Amino acid sequence: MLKFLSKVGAYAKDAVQAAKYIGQGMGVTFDHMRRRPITVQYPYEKLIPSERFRGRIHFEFDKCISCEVCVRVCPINLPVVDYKFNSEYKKKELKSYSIDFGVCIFCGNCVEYCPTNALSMTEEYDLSTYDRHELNFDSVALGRLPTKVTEDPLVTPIRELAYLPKGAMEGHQVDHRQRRAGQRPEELMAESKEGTEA
Amino acid sequence: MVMIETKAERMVINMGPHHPSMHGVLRLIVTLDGENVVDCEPVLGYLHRSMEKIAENRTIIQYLPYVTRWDYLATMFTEAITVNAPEKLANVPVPRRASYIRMIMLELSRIASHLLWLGTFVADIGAQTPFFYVFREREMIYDLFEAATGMRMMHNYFRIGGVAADLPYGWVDKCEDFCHYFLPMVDEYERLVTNNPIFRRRVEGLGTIGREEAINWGLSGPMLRGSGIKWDLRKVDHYELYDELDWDVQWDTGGDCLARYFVRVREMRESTKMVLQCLKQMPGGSYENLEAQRMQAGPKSEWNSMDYQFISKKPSPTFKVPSGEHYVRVEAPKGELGVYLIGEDNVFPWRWKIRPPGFINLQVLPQLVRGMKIADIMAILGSVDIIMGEVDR
Amino acid sequence: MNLGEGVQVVSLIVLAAMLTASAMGVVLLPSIVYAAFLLGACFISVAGLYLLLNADFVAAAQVLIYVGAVNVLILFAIMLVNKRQPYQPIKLGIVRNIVTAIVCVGLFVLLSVTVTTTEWGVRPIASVPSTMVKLGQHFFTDYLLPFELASVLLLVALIGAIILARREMLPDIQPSGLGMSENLELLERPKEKASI
Amino acid sequence: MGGIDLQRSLVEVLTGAGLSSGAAKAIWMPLPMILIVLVVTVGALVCTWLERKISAAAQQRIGPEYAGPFGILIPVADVAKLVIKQGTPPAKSDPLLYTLGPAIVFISVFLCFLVVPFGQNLLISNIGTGIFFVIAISSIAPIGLLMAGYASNNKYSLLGGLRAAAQSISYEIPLALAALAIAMMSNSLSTIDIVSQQADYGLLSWNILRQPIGFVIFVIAALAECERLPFDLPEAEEELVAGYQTEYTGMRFALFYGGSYANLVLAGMLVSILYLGGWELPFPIDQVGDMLGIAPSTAWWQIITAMLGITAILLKTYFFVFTAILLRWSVPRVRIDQLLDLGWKFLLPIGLFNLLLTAALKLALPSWFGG
Amino acid sequence: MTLDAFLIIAASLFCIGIYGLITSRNAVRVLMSVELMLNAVNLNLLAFSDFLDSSNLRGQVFAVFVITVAAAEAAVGLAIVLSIYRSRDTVDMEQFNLLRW
Repeated sequence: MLKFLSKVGAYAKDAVQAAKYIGQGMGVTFDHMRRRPITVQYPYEKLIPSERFRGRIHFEFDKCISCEVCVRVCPINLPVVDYKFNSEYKKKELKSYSIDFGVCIFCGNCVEYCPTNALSMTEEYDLSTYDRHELNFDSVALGRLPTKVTEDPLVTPIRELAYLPKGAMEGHQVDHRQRRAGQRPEELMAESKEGTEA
Repeated sequence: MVMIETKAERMVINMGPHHPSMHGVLRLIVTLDGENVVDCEPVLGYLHRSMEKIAENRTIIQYLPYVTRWDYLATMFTEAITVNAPEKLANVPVPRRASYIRMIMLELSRIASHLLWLGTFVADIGAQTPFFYVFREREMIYDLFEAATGMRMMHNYFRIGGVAADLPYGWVDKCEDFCHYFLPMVDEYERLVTNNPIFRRRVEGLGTIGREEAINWGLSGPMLRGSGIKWDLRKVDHYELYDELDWDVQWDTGGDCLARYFVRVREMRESTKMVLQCLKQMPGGSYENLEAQRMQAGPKSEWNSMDYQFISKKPSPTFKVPSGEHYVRVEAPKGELGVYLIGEDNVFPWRWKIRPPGFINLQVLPQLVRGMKIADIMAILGSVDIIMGEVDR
Repeated sequence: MNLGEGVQVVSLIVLAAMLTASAMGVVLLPSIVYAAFLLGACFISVAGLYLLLNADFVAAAQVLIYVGAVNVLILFAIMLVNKRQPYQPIKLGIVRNIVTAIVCVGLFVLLSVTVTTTEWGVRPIASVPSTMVKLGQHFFTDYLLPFELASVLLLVALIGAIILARREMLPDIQPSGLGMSENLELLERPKEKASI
Repeated sequence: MGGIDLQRSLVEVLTGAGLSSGAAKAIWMPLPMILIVLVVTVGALVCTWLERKISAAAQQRIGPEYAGPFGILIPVADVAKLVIKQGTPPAKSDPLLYTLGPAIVFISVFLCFLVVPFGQNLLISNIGTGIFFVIAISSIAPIGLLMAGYASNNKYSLLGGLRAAAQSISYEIPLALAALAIAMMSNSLSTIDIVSQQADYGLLSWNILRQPIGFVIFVIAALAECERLPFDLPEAEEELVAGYQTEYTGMRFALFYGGSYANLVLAGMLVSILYLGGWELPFPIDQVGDMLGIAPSTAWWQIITAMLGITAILLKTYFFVFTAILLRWSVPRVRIDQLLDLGWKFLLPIGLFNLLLTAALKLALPSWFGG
Repeated sequence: MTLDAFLIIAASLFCIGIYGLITSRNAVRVLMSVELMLNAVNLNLLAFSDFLDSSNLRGQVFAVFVITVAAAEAAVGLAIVLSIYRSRDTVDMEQFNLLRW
């Protein structure tokens, strides 16, 4: 009888414990109900792409020397470099340059290895068209610059974590013009100068 | 009114490739006896993209953007192994700063991977909400990645002999912020999940793998450590500069899904501590090495010392994989990620064999689920932590 | 019930039609699953008839036990053992059915004649405030013994059903590995074909 | 007591306008039914909205935002979309049963509201079997689920249907036992009597204080009957894709969807009627009226109490709904064997014990436990 | 609305049940036919109770007992059918010859 009772007691304890832990879990979810939503309402709010963001590629026609390094470092040899060898000046003359962004994976190898920095990355990432052939950008289309998120009047720009001031964890609560964490080079210079002077 | 338990007809049910909880495109052909699983046969290959053959037709630089598609949740590790293999073969040293940056990135990536694992694992058992919480933290890690590498997932950041770029200014501060923010969040997950009686009853004693068994199946990573084996390649192989950090291998002796859960949660905490240590200890200097190791300051300047100068801007795209063969591995969040590389003094590797941890850990699945209930398939599969990208390659 | 006479007659006719049709369906339909679902309809229309007979408690019990439990149980059993294979024909099957049908119709005619010719001592319907109170009084006074016996019967049936349907704890004499392998073969991918 | 009798007033108005009393009654008859169906539908739609908003809030999201203020119109959009959507029965399905299944589920849930009161006189019929009727009718739903599962010609659906049937059979018993203890205390199965028995001392006389064990059993069993998350095995997404609903779209799916939320509302109302004092306020309103010196038969006072009553029962119901939703987004799902274990090995014995305890207390303390 | 109507309905249900009981080859359908017959009996009981004994309602008491027995019968019957199915792999009544000699 006593054994049975102790068993019942243990069982009841178990049940109470279970209720306690379920309540604790519900406490966590309940606590979240008062926190600010962290989602970004995309077309109205946009994250500011980082400085190194690899968006659609920008191309400067005049800088290109038709060396074709971009083709060689591209995983699929995607850029099309059409040039003609001018025997008079012993130089390559670029006729057209195009990248098909329907195929490009934005790995950034071409930008990284371009010897004359003719290629660079923009912050444009929403390339959407009804016809995938429209994504095949020629040198004119590649030369266009996208609208900056920060300059678009219809959009509330929001900073990503790495660009927030020290201590701030959420882009919604920080004005995007506030200074980001870390010291600027000139500050470092001043600091080191002070250090050497002292 | 009785529940009659009967031997019903065997039902062969096809789970996947588009079943909600098959983690992508895994297909399981499950033979059921009522609610009990009699047999289970995984069918793979729905995401096969010839990753190994592609590697044989690319220079390392060209191949680097591909590798983040193996295990697209622990991206830094695939890049690490892709540069480590030629580095080891060509004996290219890595500057200390680059190595520290790599360690930070790897540990952040491990946290991201374990976070997503936590979300899907708990979602597989039925709790949807932690999934959103882990995404909150994971997004922060990806923000950090984006600031440093330019992309959230497909970083293309590691280079032979270093990394592609130094950390941007302010990054270290924000990374530290994240680490301090993250530890209480793990406590929160644990409050929500760990002691929940339903969760406990669903995973405790489920999918148990013993010590011997785990070794015999060739398991690695948390699967192995959850079975009571203290085996971590970071300690075993001494790669990068992990020896300079103060950390412990996280392990558990249960061998069941709960043990694997504990191992992963503890690894997240441990990784956070390691990142903090790295940030504190990070030395200055160069972030990349050149395969040529040219010196400007004269023959007496020492490698990695302050007056050692680097000339060229980039590792050349014509880097040649020297002839020879070897096997290099790193401790990825899912287990031992290895590459068996054969070079023949060419820009292309002659053979590039990948040892994905998920593929080898997945083999044990049919044995674990046999005799369990249908719902347990999801719990066990979730605890194995597979990514079809690397299983099928 | 405080419905008008006309409403009662109409509902009686409707319920009777439903009942007969669904009962015929239960017996005659080739598909056993349909038969089982029709059995549910049959039970529900019987419950409707009970309501017409001022037996609301029994009607609810009918729905709860017959529809909610017995019928679900039957459906459960059918879906578990639903073997879609034709039965072996037996000789004289049709003859048997016809003879049975004739006997049944004869029985029905006999019963109907008896019913209509017998003088039932029909008394005016006394209105009982609550059938449930009345039933409860019966159960706990003059019908206490049968009530207790019924509960014992239910218990025995429960235990009996569990024991009958329970899985054997020990595997059969046949070694399970051998016996199972044939069953485990996957329907869509036979092993020998997969190896080619 | 007594409150306002809408039926009598309407009939009086109509007969005053020159109609015969029979015709007036005939006009009255369909009104409460339509009203209840409308109210329940709206209640279920509000539930779906709450489900989205609460889950969003618990997950630090916003949830529906643009359809009306706070996305309040999103259920309307849902319904409109589902009604317009083409229903596509799968190949080789059984078209008749495929359509009939959701209808049976839907009808059985809405039939239950026949005896659920929103206020003293706000119910369609106060039949003597009351709560027993609800339990009996709601036991029809598994037939519809089995039908849907079988007719879909899909193994996931079949498994889901079988699970639904097993689950609802096993949890009906604890549910009935818990309700039985209440019936024992209030000496009646009628929902009206059950509430009026809790009316005397406001909050102190609610059944939750006298029946805490029964309350826990009832809530667990009600959640299981509604197939809400810790017990939503029949439609477990991770296991059975969507269980018996896997092959359903369009209007047929809307029936399942609406039915399940109406069922949640039903469970909430039953909990508030059985345990939380129904439309009674936490303080005895009649005594307040006495204190203020208002005669209970004053018309405006009656209207105020009726309004307060409806608000009270709706608040209680939606408190239960809120808890159920928050619970759904906090806990994982149990396994089928654990579910049946919980039902048969935990709730059933506890329910029987509770019944025994109630009977004993009723004999020992008749003044407190409805002698 | 007379007693005769209810009795005739019950009689028809009973006869249908008998027909099903004899001709069905599926064991589960045999069980269903038995349930039909029990329902017919119940209907009779309730009709008598209402028309002949409306102050005492003894027919309803009996009907409740019959329902109890029917539930027990269904449970045990299905258990038997399932255990036979398990050993014989069929539910065909013609092949149930366990008790033949």
